[in-house]
Amino acid sequence: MKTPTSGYQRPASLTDAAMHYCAGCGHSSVHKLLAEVLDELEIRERTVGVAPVGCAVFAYFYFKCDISEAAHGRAAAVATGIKRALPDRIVFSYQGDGDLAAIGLTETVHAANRGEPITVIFINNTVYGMTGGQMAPTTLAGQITATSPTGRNPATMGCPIRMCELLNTLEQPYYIERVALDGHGGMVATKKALLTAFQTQVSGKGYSFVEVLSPCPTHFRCSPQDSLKFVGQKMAAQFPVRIFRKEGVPVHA
Amino acid sequence: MKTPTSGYQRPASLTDAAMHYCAGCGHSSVHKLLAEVLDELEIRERTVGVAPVGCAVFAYFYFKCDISEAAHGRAAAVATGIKRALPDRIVFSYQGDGDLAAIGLTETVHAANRGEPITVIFINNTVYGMTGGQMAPTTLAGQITATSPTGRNPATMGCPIRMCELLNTLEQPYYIERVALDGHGGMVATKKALLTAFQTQVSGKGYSFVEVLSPCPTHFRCSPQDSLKFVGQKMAAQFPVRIFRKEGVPVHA
Amino acid sequence: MKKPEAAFFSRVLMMGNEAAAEGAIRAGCQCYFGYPITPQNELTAYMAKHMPERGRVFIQAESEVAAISMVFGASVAGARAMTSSSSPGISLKQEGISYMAGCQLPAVIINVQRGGPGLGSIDPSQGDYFQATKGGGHGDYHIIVLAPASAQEMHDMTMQAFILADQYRIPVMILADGRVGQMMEPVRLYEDSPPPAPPKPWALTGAKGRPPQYIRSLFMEERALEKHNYELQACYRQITATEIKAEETETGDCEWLIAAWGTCARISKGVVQKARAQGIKAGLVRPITLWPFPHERLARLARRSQVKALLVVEMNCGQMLEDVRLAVNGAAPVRFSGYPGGRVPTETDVLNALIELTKTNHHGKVEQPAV
Amino acid sequence: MKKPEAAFFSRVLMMGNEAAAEGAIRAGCQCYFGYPITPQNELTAYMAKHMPERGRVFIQAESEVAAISMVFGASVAGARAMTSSSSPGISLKQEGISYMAGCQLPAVIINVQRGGPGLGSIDPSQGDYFQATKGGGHGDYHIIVLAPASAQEMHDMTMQAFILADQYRIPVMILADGRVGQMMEPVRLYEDSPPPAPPKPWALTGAKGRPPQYIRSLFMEERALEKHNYELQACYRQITATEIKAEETETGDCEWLIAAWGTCARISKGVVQKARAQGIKAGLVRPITLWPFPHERLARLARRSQVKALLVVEMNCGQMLEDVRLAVNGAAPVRFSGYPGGRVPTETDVLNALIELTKTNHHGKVEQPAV
Amino acid sequence: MHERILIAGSGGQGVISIGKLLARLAAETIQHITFFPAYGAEVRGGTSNCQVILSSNEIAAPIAEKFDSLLVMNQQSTDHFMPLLDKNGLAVINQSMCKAHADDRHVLVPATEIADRLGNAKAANFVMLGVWLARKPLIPNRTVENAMATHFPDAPPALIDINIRAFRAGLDFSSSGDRKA
Amino acid sequence: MHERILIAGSGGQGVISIGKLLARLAAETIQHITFFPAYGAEVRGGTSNCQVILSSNEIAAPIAEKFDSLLVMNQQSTDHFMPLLDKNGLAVINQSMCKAHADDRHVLVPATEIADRLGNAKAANFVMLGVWLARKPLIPNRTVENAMATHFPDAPPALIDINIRAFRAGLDFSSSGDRKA
Amino acid sequence: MKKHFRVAIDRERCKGCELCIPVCPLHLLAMSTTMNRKGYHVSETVRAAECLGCIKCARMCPEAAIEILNVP
Amino acid sequence: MKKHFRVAIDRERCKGCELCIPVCPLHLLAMSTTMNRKGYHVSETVRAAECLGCIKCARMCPEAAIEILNVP
Ligand SMILES: Cc1ncc(C[n+]2csc(CCOP(=O)(O)OP(=O)(O)O)c2C)c(N)n1
Ligand SMILES: Cc1ncc(C[n+]2csc(CCOP(=O)(O)OP(=O)(O)O)c2C)c(N)n1
Ligand code: SF4
Ligand code: SF4
Ligand code: SF4
Ligand code: SF4
Ligand code: SF4
Ligand code: SF4
Ligand SMILES: [Mg+2]
Ligand SMILES: [Mg+2]
Repeated sequence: MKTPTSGYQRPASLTDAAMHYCAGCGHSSVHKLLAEVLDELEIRERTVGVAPVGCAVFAYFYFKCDISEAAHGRAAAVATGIKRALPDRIVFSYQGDGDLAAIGLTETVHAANRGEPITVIFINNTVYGMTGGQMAPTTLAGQITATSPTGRNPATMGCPIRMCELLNTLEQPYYIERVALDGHGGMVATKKALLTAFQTQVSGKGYSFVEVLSPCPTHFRCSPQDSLKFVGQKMAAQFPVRIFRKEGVPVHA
Repeated sequence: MKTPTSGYQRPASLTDAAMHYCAGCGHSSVHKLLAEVLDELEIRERTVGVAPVGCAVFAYFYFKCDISEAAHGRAAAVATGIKRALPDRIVFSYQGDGDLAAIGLTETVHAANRGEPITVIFINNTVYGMTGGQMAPTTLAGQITATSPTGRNPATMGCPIRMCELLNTLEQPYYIERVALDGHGGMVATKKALLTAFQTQVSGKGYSFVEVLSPCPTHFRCSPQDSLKFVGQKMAAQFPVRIFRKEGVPVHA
Repeated sequence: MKKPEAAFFSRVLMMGNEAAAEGAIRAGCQCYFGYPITPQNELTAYMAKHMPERGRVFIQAESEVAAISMVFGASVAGARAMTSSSSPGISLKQEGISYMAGCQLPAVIINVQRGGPGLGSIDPSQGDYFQATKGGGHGDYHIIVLAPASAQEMHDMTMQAFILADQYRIPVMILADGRVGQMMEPVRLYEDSPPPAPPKPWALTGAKGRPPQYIRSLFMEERALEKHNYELQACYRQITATEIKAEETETGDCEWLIAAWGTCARISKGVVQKARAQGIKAGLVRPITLWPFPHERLARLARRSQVKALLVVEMNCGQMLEDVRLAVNGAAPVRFSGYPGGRVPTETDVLNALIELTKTNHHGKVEQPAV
Repeated sequence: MKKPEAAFFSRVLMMGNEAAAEGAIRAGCQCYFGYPITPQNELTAYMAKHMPERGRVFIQAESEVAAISMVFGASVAGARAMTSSSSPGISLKQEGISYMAGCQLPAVIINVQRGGPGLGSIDPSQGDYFQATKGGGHGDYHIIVLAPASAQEMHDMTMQAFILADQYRIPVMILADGRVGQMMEPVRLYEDSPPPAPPKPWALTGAKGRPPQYIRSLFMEERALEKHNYELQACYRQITATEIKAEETETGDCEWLIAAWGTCARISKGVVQKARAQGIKAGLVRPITLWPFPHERLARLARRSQVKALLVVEMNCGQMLEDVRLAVNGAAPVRFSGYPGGRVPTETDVLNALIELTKTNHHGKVEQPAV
Repeated sequence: MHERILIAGSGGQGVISIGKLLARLAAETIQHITFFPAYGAEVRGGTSNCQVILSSNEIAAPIAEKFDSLLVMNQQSTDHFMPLLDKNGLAVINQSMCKAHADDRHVLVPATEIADRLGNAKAANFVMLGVWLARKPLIPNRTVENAMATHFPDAPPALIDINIRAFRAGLDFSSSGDRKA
Repeated sequence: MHERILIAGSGGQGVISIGKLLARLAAETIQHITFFPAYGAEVRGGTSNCQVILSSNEIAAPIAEKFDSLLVMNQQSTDHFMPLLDKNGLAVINQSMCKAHADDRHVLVPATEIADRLGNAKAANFVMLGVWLARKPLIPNRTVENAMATHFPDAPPALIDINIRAFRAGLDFSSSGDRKA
Repeated sequence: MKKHFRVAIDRERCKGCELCIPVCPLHLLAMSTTMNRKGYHVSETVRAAECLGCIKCARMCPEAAIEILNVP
Repeated sequence: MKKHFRVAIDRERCKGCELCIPVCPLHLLAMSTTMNRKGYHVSETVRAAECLGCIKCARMCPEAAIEILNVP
């Protein structure tokens, strides 16, 4: 790993394309960190990614690795298909909360349950970013969105789903962690989690899952800086930031 | 409730039709117990059930209450539609493990997460009964089925999914219990669980879920009696029999 | 169908998507189940706001598959129920639609089409005509398909869809496109007094005071499914006999007949005027019901001696084209002018295609789609 | 396509479902993803047993939606991949099929059709013709559709499907029915030496030694989706020009031309002999590729002066009927004899329909489907 | 040669099993064969049947309208399928489970009882097969007996043994000429 | 009267907002109106535009090929849409974001800078609207100002205030006749 | 006063699963050697008069084929 | 020997999210009053020579618009 004193260079695994994300969007941050991981593990040339349907659908414009689209919610199943066909490649899916926890929940759970040796990166930003800020499975209680105009009412719309906790009831996953992009510390933690997840796959250990609590300043309707606060305070209160599964063993809170 | 000394009569909520289930099938048992509950709570005339696609697809021939089919796996969503349209009716779905935990997992989890005030009866018999004994999400490790001819290999086919544990990570469910049809005691426990589940709904408390470990002598390839042993020993070892959620509060093992 | 003299608001500027939502609400839609997708998000958002306000049911479902299943459930319970989506989401609903058709359940489904195939684009398209009219789901079934061309029609047809659905116990689809859905226009809203729903003795509301009943599409008894299919077909014949709708513009003396639906019909209407200004005797026939399709009307028009050729205009690669050719059945040449992949043609595009058509030598031979 | 002289086994009695599975294996299918459904379960079970034995990939997916998505992934990675299901499950795959078409991904999809709509029955049917050939998914796309009529053809066509899929980068569907799938017949198996797959430079295998690449069906750049659609259409035209297949029986002098596919074609073959024995000059044309459809062949046959009328025979309410009418285009009357809801007609059923046809007075008017 | 056979009974009576066995064994000598099973919705119980066509010529329509042989194992099947027996056809009827009048075309055999006496009522299907094969020797008896083990690889030896004895009992029954039993 | 207007810029510049506002206000007096928005894939950034047609006659094709008015807010939009300006049309160009030659048909206005100076660069759209409305007084100025609060109910008062001031700055800019700014 | 019970087994509903047999504390049930119309060997009572009315057998029967009636 | 660093901010990549500003321990970054071509006010360095090379700003930047280069 680079030491601070060696400076910082734009990761080689990123293309030159300007990312289309809003200013301060967590997708940009995670893309950057993911590219750093591809660089550091030197796996860019043997990695195949799966982009979601969501704000990150254009991920293939930003990474210098092979990337496939998937139908909305099906990234884990598509990644399964790729990994089974090419077991020695590094395969990841990159998915939003609508994609992974709503329409694609079945595919998410079953890929984890089979212990597919893939890496799933889950961007939890509490909303459907791309379609204009609708309620997501992870929207907080009381949070106002385009489809919960008076705030999410848990009694009729449910409570925010905690995917790490849910997946942790399965036996096969090898590594599950939730991190929060809530500032500089969050960037460091997220990077570390992504690194661990890919290392898990590189060393053939099994399924890895990283949930990133991620800012969406546009639909949080606040500044990027305040978005980080929302992530670190409001979101982290509902979604505990910790390791849930380590080396195949559940870690209790 | 009837006291033993008052004898036993065929539940009034059952029709006269002979059930098509195999001898010793758990579906028959649960139908009978469910009918008893409809009788005892006097809710038959305001109950609407949803039948699965699975061996129990013909449930509507056996109950003297209104019952709708649903597409494979969608019973919880169909039940949601019915309950939302008719909030004062008692609505239940009755589903197999393929239906509920494979193709219909998303609908299952999200109905539970919204806390839909319905009752979900989950017949876990470790196989796809109706289609000829294929592997189900709940098939035990090593268990031989039509699609796991050398036994379920957890490394490639996953481990049996424990639905109660998975649903128990959600906040809204009010009552979750797993029982086992492993003999006379199991019959009594199952009846009690069904009664609690429907009482939960009748008193407007919320979502209730009963998982019944259930014999399928045909695909277990053994006698009905040995099937009960399989349920009580092999299945119960993988799927702990207990209450998971009581009055909205998680119960820890 | 009730069309009140004095509308509640005289004029409101509304998006087609919103006009449809408000139409549903005024038609007495009791339950709406949707899942976000562009370009119909305004519809879902409108329902999210206004259904709960009125004590009605709104659920943002976990997927399109769940949404159509919830519609199924609400319809089973006798409620007026609706869902809306756009092309990929509508594909996911195909199994559910087939089930509803099989179970003879009324419901309204709105498809605000976008470019395809696959994820395609979010631009307007008419690429789902086949899916809607021929049955994207499995088995022999039909649903009624209405094609609006304005925000006003989004409003009107959505209301009408509920009435047709209940009358025939059939799913009704509004096959709009991103253009009609996203465009804002002044809309005259209906009075807010829902047309009464017919009695629904088949609905599952609990077996109180009557024998228990069930709703199913599985028919395993010998030849029962065959019989059920014949019953469905009889219903489809009745709808075909009574519910076909089409609109004609300047067809009286026309030599060049444009056939177009939805947005393309509206554009073609402008083209007819422009063509006539240039001395080309153009006319337009616009199917309003895509299923049942106005085969006879088309056939009659095509057989008129002065009609030299037809031009089918669609934002796709030639789909209604097949129904037009089936109707015309060789009586006149049929040409195609298609705009796939989210492109909306301009009047000039269509006018040029028409002018080219008038220059072609026609000897009764029907051309294959040229796309 | 390789059809070896000396087959590995001379004759094996096999179910159509198993013959297809073995065909896939011998075609070098590397990945199979399925979900149980009657009447195709034997296919999935066969793959469950034999794919892992050979070190290949078998997954019982969690649903049909997951299965087609896994096929998508395996195809993205350049593998020969397949899934199979029956009608309701195929409806669930429509979004995925549209995506694969949009992404130009090769794959083989087997539909062993059962009665519909909805849950229908588990009896054989041909009710999914429209869905398969017109596009059950959204947007303008086609997939190649092959219609087997015997266990042998289940074997042969499945192998051929992989070759076509790779050649044109297109999903290929085997549109069988429960009868063909469940029937056991002696089958000559191909040599177990898979036809080589063409190079797949587009596949995502990691960007080693080449620039990174991607697979997508989303085209948001201006007019990019339109252009993409024209490219797809160009591919479809090429397939139409080269891959149409149909079989004729006794058409040389026939006056009464039966058109039928799959199981109905096989039954109709018997009927042709019986009819001729009674002095009725019957003939049969059997489309083998349903898409691309043999429109020209049908048109040529129908235009022959001695042909008095056509009889379309299907186990549905009239689906291929539309393609036949489009092809015939008014040149001869077209009648329909349909068997929906899981009913398989007997030779007598079809013969009676034919005899009735010969008794009808035909004055060039095309009859509407009589179902 | 063109023999159209229909075997019918309730699910669990093994009608599909013996149909398949018959087809497989016939395939060793007969050129054209189709076998078609029809299940009810029920895994056990309900009705199921299968059609086997054996022919020296290509089989165009793989669906027979009349049958040369009927093996019917329960009442429902008998009622349903007897009308489809060709006028020169042969019906073997499981008398244990159904009422039918014996005439020249009918062989009544108490197959379930015979099998029950041998230790497993479910072997009745093999009794039926034996009776039929004795009348229509399209396959050598030995072929059938030899095939039992290979064709039912999952069956325990004891069951195979009962099946073989049931089959022989069928053959014997037929040759004893006792049609009323 | 038949006025075809196109407003274009990047996502986040509020082109859809002012188009919608314009359409709504026009609807109070003008009989036939269509408004059509076109978004890019990006929630913020990227390009977006909308077309507004105001007409005293029925609008058949709701899609214009040439425009009587263009309001273009960034370079990309200018390059893309200027060719669609009718020969008698009027273009209002946000000079802060793009280069274009002023001629009789073009009004160059440093809208973003003006708005930035007023406290929020994002109010540039209202500057543009003001400039345009001064030239094409199809709606009374007061109507626009009065509508601000009702049409943007979620906007904080301070923002509404800046918007109104930006709008007025646009009106003034136009009347000052300073096309080069 | 000791209650008396009658065990009524519906022969045609019985599928011969034998689950009722072992649960009877008094071993009052056994499989018949005869078959019902569907071909199942059915359960029948032996020493019926001894029945305690504990309804264990009835509770156990999946088919609700057993009724336990009070004999007054 | 003290290392020297150069902070290179790609003006055209910067979206003006301001996330880099508060993380710099020495407050070396501030928002410019000028806009880039996309209309974003961008981040720029003040007292650039003081940079410690801690790369906190670069780590924080979502757009990877900041590079910290060693100045030999
Ligand atoms: C089948 C289908 N349904 C719906 C959509 C519309 N859609 C596009 S992105 C999206 C959700 C995006 O939300 P999320 O997954 O949370 O990603 P984010 O944009 O927040 O990163 C939806 C519903 C679609 N493209 N396909
Ligand atoms: C969409 C769809 N996929 C598959 C099927 C076939 N199918 C019918 S029942 C069933 C599974 C039944 O298993 P389970 O839910 O465990 O119920 P059981 O029969 O074991 O009670 C399946 C896959 C179907 N009818 N529809
Ligand atoms: S909408 Fe939200 S998630 Fe999407 S790009 Fe903008 S900030 Fe990111
Ligand atoms: S197959 Fe299994 S689940 Fe189905 S009826 Fe028979 S015993 Fe019951
Ligand atoms: S009621 Fe009790 S005692 Fe009587 S037969 Fe049944 S189990 Fe035996
Ligand atoms: S439990 Fe019921 S079905 Fe089983 S043997 Fe006893 S009486 Fe018969
Ligand atoms: S590297 Fe550290 S010291 Fe230098 S500008 Fe960035 S944050 Fe400040
Ligand atoms: S963090 Fe990056 S994008 Fe944000 S202001 Fe700083 S340099 Fe610009
Ligand atoms: Mg999100
Ligand atoms: Mg099961």
